[in-house]
Amino acid sequence: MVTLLYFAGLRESLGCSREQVALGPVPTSTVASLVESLRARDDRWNAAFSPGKQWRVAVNQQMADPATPLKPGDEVAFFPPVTGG
Amino acid sequence: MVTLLYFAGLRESLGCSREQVALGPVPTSTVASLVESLRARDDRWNAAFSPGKQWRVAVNQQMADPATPLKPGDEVAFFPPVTGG
Amino acid sequence: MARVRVQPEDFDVGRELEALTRHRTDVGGLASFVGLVRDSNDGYAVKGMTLEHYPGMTERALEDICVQASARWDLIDMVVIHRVGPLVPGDRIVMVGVASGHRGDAFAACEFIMDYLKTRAPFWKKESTPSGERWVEARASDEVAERRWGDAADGPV
Amino acid sequence: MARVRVQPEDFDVGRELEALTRHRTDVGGLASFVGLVRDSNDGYAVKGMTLEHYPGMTERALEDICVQASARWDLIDMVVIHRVGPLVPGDRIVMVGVASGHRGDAFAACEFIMDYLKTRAPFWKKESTPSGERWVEARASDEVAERRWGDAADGPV
Repeated sequence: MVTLLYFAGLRESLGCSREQVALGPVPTSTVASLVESLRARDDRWNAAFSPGKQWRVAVNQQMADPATPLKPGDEVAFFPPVTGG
Repeated sequence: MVTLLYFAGLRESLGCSREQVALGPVPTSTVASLVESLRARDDRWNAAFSPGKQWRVAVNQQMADPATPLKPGDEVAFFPPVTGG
Repeated sequence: MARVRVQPEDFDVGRELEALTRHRTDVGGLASFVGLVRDSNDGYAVKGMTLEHYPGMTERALEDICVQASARWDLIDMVVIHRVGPLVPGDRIVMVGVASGHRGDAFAACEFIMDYLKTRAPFWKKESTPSGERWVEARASDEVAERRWGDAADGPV
Repeated sequence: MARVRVQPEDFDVGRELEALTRHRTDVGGLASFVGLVRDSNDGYAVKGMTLEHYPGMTERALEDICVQASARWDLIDMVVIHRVGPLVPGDRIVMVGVASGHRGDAFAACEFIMDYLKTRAPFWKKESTPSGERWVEARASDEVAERRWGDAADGPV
């Protein structure tokens, strides 16, 4: 299992702030394969993570990218580009 | 007459902070001609304004240079490069 | 060395800066920046905003930015404070203070920390405007400002 | 618009910065710099220093620098305070604060004012060291810092 977190506009459009999901076969699990499984849920999820959308990902609270590998217990956060400061 | 002011290390090495001097023929008076007359005073004045010395000049409280013209009533200040801040 | 805080409360800029130099005689320059809520943005009137963040990662990201600044410049101490929650125009949002032996290092590190914070620290602003609420969009100019510091080789943003 | 002061007394950095933004909601960024007396300089131990200046010209030069900054960047308000007289290590010497709608303008103008002040405002430091007093010499690096802002076409320095 991995913990998924969603923030800001992405949280609002998905209607979800936190969930736990099972990973696919561990050797092939990456952020990209996780996102693919999320997009398969329904049109809303598909649209939120479509290639035209700007989203960012952090794994265990470090900025990551689609190629970042995942393992059970990881905390994966998805969010829009940041706008602090 | 013009008022001459000296600051910081230059004031100390000349032993003078303020004096009044007569200008030369007005149409030809510049900072350069004034400095020439000061250098003619004695060795100390000659050395203080020698070409190897770093000095700055302000005329009427504005940064100036050797070519700046002078007229009666001007306030001319000589000092080392500034070191504030 | 760095002091990083994320909090809903306002902060006292003078006191925070004072803390960077108190009982020290090796600080030659103290550069700081305070960011405030403006009453307009992108042509919208702004009545207020709410700052959301990612607890845990936020502090970690700010600390990481300070570590990177310390590796690039000769710094003595620094502070980064960022508010979260509801704010109104005129409120302080963020402050960065950097103490160094020399002014060039203090200025550069302060601006670097702000530029990195703008593109790497997980905060999001939702503005309240006369026509409703809207999430503020990231600015391309902030990415440009961050890139001028060169590659930090610590992953994408 | 600019507030320029030359004084023997210390100043309250927090209060001065606060004054730049009080009752305003158009300031997005407030950049500041505080310069302090260090306990060493050029390898000498410094026990104290005395700041001499050229009364009248000093204020005029600082005001002129602020006018130049206002012409280059979009600024809302600024303050420049410089102390004169005897100071000891740890004492504040100078502060510059610049309020603007945007952080880039505030940072640039603040650094510009400091760089110009260092080469154009008539202040001179005499340091007290274990081997006696000495006039601080101007640094070539300050001239370099000033020149990167390009020609202001306002005469030599």
